[in-house]
Amino acid sequence: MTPSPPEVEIVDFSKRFGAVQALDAVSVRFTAGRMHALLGENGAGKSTLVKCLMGYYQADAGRILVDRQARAIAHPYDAHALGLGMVYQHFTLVPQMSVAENFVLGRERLPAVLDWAAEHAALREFMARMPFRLDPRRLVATLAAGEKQKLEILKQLYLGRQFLVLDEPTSVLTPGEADEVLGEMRRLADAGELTVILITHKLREVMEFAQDVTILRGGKVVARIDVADASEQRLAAMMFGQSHDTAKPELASRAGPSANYLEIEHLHALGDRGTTAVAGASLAVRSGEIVGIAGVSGNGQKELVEVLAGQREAESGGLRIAGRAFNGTRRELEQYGVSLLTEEPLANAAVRSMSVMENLSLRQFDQPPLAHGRFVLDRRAMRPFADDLIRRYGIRTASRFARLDTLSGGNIQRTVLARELSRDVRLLIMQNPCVGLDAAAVAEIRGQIMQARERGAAILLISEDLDEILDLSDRVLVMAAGRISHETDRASADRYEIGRHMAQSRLSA
Amino acid sequence: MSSTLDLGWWGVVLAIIAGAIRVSTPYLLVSLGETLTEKSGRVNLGLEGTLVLGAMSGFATSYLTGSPWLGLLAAGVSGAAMGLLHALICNLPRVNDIAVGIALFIFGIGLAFYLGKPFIEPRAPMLPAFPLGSWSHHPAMRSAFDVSPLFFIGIALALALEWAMKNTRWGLILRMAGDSADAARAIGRSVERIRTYATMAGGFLSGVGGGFLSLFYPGNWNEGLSSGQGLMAVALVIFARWSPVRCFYASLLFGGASAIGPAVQTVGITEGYYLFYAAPYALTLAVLIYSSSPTQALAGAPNELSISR
Amino acid sequence: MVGAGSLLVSTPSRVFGQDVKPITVGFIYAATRNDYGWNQAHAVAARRIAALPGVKLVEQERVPETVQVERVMESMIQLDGAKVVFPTSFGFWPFIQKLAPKYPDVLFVHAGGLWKEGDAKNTIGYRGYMEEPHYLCGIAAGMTSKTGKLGFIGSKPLYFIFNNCNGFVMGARSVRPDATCQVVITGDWDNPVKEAETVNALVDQGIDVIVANVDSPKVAVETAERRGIMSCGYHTDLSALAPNGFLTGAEWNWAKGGDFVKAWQTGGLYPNLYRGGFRQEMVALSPFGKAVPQNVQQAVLAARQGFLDDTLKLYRGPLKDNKGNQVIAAGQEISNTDNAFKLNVKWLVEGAIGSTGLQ
Amino acid sequence: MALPRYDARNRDTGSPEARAPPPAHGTLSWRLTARRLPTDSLESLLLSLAALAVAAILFGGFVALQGHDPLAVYQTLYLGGFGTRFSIENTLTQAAPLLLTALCTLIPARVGLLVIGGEGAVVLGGLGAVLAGVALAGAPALIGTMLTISAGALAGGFWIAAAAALKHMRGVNETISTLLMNYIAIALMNHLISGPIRDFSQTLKAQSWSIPNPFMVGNIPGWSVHWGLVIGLTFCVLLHLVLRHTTLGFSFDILGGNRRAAQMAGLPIGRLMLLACFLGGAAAGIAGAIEIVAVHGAASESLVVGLGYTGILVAFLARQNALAVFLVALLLGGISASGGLLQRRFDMPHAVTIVLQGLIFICVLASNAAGRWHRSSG
Repeated sequence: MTPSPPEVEIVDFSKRFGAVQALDAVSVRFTAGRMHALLGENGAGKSTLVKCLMGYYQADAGRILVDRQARAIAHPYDAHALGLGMVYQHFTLVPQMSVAENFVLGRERLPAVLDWAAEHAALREFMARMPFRLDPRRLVATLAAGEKQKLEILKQLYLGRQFLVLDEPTSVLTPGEADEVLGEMRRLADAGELTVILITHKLREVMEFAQDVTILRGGKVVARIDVADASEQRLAAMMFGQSHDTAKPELASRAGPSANYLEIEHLHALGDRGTTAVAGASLAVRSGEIVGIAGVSGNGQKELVEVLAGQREAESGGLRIAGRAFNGTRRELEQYGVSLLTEEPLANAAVRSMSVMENLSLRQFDQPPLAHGRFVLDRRAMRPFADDLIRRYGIRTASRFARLDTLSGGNIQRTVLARELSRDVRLLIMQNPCVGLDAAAVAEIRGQIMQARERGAAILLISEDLDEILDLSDRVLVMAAGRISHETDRASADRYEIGRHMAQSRLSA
Repeated sequence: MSSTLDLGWWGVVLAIIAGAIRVSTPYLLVSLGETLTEKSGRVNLGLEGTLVLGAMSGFATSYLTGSPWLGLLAAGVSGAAMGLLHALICNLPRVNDIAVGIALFIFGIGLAFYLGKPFIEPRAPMLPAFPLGSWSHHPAMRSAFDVSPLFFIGIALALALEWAMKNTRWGLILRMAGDSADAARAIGRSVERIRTYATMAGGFLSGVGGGFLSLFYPGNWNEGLSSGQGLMAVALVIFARWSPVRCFYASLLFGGASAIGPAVQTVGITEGYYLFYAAPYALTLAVLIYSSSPTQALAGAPNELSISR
Repeated sequence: MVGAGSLLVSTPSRVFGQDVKPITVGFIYAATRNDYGWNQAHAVAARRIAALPGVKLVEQERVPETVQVERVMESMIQLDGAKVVFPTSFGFWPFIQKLAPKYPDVLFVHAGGLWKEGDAKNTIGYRGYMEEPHYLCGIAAGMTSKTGKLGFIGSKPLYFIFNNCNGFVMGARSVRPDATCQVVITGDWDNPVKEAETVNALVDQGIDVIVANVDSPKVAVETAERRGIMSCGYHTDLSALAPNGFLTGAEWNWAKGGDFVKAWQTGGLYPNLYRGGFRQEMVALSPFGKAVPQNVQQAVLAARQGFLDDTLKLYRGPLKDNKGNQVIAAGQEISNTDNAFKLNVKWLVEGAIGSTGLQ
Repeated sequence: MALPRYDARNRDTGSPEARAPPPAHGTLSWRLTARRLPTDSLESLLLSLAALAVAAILFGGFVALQGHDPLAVYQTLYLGGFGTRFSIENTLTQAAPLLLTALCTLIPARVGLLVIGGEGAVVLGGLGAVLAGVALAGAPALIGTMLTISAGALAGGFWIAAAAALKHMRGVNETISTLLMNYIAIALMNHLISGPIRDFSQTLKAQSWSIPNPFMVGNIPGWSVHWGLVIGLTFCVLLHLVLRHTTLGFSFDILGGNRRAAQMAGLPIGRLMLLACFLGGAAAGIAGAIEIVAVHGAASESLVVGLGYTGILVAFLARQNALAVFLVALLLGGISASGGLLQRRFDMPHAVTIVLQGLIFICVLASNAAGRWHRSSG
């Protein structure tokens, strides 16, 4: 290892993505040999900051100083050359290859023929000095998610990187594994071998392991304090902003609670990588009520919505609508008036190669007026049907026949919104409905949601945006580690309290 | 004439072994080539065309130059050219590698029959054979074990590839390109370039496999030469779980299965010979059904492969 | 030229040298015409017919036995002005019968077609009795084989294949009563890998003479040569392929079709069904290989003379089939031109190991 | 935050839009379906024509290389394929089966499956037709014919539907399974016609029992083209109506376009895949049945002449659009119809038409990449 880890400083970074100002004149100094936490809620700019540092993106403005010298990092290669390394949430490992092979593959120059004896010896010697052990012969596909995360970290250290950025490292670890990894990272920092940058939103981890913490909100540095003189309360307040208990707009009170419309009991479901994602979630939504689920992404919300949308098989648990078991057939979706607004509409809820008109008819193409009997499709009737929706929901498109993927993100979202809300909606399930939209669009969508609520629809709003949850929900739940960990009704919902529950450690995603 | 022992059933066993050796060599070469291509993440269904074009160009070159080894080289080079064509088209965005394979299957056979017309009648010098059966006084035994050097080259190649994929730089990079394109791009490797080289190498071996058909066994060029070995190679590679050494065993099995048909008839089972000839195909389909599962990809399959998803 | 063995005998008058007007003759092959086999035999005849005065030759290869052959014939007639068409593959016969009535001014000559009353008058089915030259090959094989074990490779389970096999075995057993012959059916007209594999399997059984009734026996003969055993040819002259092991071979003489062309040119008479052996010049014998000693050649040529002057009958009693039942009583003889009998051969003679699968 | 994609040379500096999640296991998310273009889009037609033009130029070069004059070759191709009434009849006869075998690839492609089992379905269709025809010996002519053809359709349909079942239930890739099933179907037919269902009175050829004569179908009056063309055309038009103007066709498009959207819309994925493959197989099965009722009268190796494989090419060139299949089948029928003339006039080997087909197929696939309106999303 080179003698001492580099001293890195970021001066006045700013970065804009389209309408979103991701970073606004951010300056951070990472002292060598210390563990520095970057704290903030989703979208606060944490990941964008480190990506600019590591050369994946170019900051619009600002300088990077390494050991007090200005360096240009235009490409991850440059960062690697300076000994800067980064561990991603999505693993860059090769599943069908062994741990040792994944180690070796990271190296810039590989010998034509590998001397595995020597490689294994070097690995063993390296592992001895490392906080956690992995059997080099094991196939990566057989490793648990936590072991894969450790391997990613070990790979960076093996390549001699002394400045290590960990992007939400513990999101896939069990609490025990998280403490073990962060503990060892802290030990290496204290031993002066490593500077560790920990991107997290978990207050506990910051308090227990980090030495300095920089809090980001809305792309700006809110504060930079030594952990010694910080407390979870202060950090949470700065992280989520003062609990502006300004009067939450009173929701028109519904005439008394009506019966449960959507009931979920002890739902279990696995994630894409076979790990448990939804671990016994239970909740109920009454007609005419908006239930908001707050929580940081990766706590099983995506998988929960996928189960409701029929895109993922539940391992166990009950799913009932209006008292009767629901298994996602088209007849049931129509009978119970179920609508869905999911993230990434092009990937989950629409067909890029079909026209705007066809996408608008996705829900009702087999019912009059679009169909005669169950079988004959009336494409001519689709035109007025589509034009009406295009007009009412303000979808800017060249023509009703234009392919969906020729529209902008906002207009695609509006198309899906128009389709889902323009029918007799009695259950509306939404996941981050307003992400990436401008203020006008957000207001318009919220208006539609409130109208649906007035009409007595049961609404389940899942969002990473705490303000959106607080503004709209009659009842607020927090989802953490695949379960509902906290519930409060609108009146007693306290932003900070909810924020604290959100910042619990997560079950492996 | 010394007493010729009546071989009977023993003869069938001998025939199957000898047949397995003879018929398995093209299967082995073509499946090793396809293993390389699929390990890099691409499927080349055009192997049938590559094989037939290789057989033709091998026979033609051997006839024109008089040297069967030069012919074999020409067969390989023509195969590599087809591989390059497959790769260049597949590197374009939004192109399906299986559809390109079928297109090259048609194009390859068309080209081979077109250019090969004048070479159907003449006879070209053949590849030599190792007389492995010389220890036996029995003429049938002696000639049964005349084995082509290509069979041994194939075995050596299978072992070499198995070793190289684990112990050499390009071996690791090849497997990475086929298993996780993101990991490859994360360390700055061009996945398209890796797959182009792999498809060319695969094409070269398939071409040589074709050269074997026209320059050793059955040792002549005509339009009935290819009976699906190229297409079978894709199924055989899946059967062998993308391991070169297992490709060898699988090739022997397929070679043996093809040899069973005629051998069994010689011992009196005369009904249902068509079903015998369909044995390799049915066997592969059965294994495919048995080993697939609706949730995750085939064990050991490079998951960038379009057919394993 | 004496019409022989046809169900409906019409004795054509001999043609005397009137001036012949030009005529276009079309040949249609199922595979490539230089395949050293069935198609090459016809291509050789096509060349000889093209050499006739006033004949212009048009050829087309790889025509499948589907409605396409009907189209190709019509295309030759309409676009190339063909007046005589030779569709050479077996499966073409039903399409000829469908097309012929539409073009009465065109003569359709088919190899193997079984013309019967009611078929179109302007069609001819002609074919050689290949069992006769196979009988001669059998004699050569019987006398030169060391193990007395012969091999017969057939392509498809059809009556003429089994007739050829019977001829081969009877010829061999006429000079070597204990000779046996293993019969193997590949199931394809043309599959070089299977044919080579079958020859190897036969050699491994100790068989040392083979004959292959497949579209292109080139592979089988070359494989036999490579395995150091003897072989007989089929369709056309394959002696060049096996300098050491070649005995002799059964060849077609499709050039006989030239007589029909001449008849059509001059308005002469022609038979609708013409089948014959050596006597009718429809078949021929390949030159002997160097593995055939003088005494064997004499024996073979003597038998050929027997066929020529009709003194030697192929099917003659007492004859049993390989299942042991009597098929021809002692002292009884079947005429060499008895088509009905030959069409009904659904059995293999004694000494042949295998079954026809025919009922 | 998804791993940003960068490559040493071309850095992708797109917005941090998360990469679309990998397609759920099961449907082969090959990009050709996602590329399926709305039928009425001009680009789709232009692209196909451009591909044909390029293929024509390449073929012209190839022919010139061999010492023939390309223009003369193209004139002969035109004459042989479309020049005279007789050529047109010849082309229509060749095109008739291709219409149907193309659907065997086209309909499954609408739901995202790449099926190349047309050859096997044709053979099974032929067998089905023969067995039904023989069994229904007493039936009146027209009904007998219709039932015989329907039997062929059912046989072909179930054969390809089996591949969809293997895909849905066992995750077996449909392209490989249908390829293997081709060989199995051919071996099965050869076995049956050489023994169990063989007509031993036919001495010239190993073929199955013949269907009763009244069930046979003659030529269209005035044209020497058999009714198979009309049946094929009707089926094509019917299919187009189903694909374009029924809820079933709409569901196919959704599933083929985005499997997750189909799940969200509550569509029965498994049943749609089975139905699409059944319809595709049925089309090819009808092609086989027509070869029996309109041409041969019995099943024989004449059923195995590559109709299935050429169908794949027709489906791709028609860009999976049922109406365009007719035009493309005409083109390819014309090429193979005039192939004979090329042989006779230029003494070119028969394979020249196969080379041309290969070139066209390659150019069509390459043209897929040239679409300009592809959004540059990551």
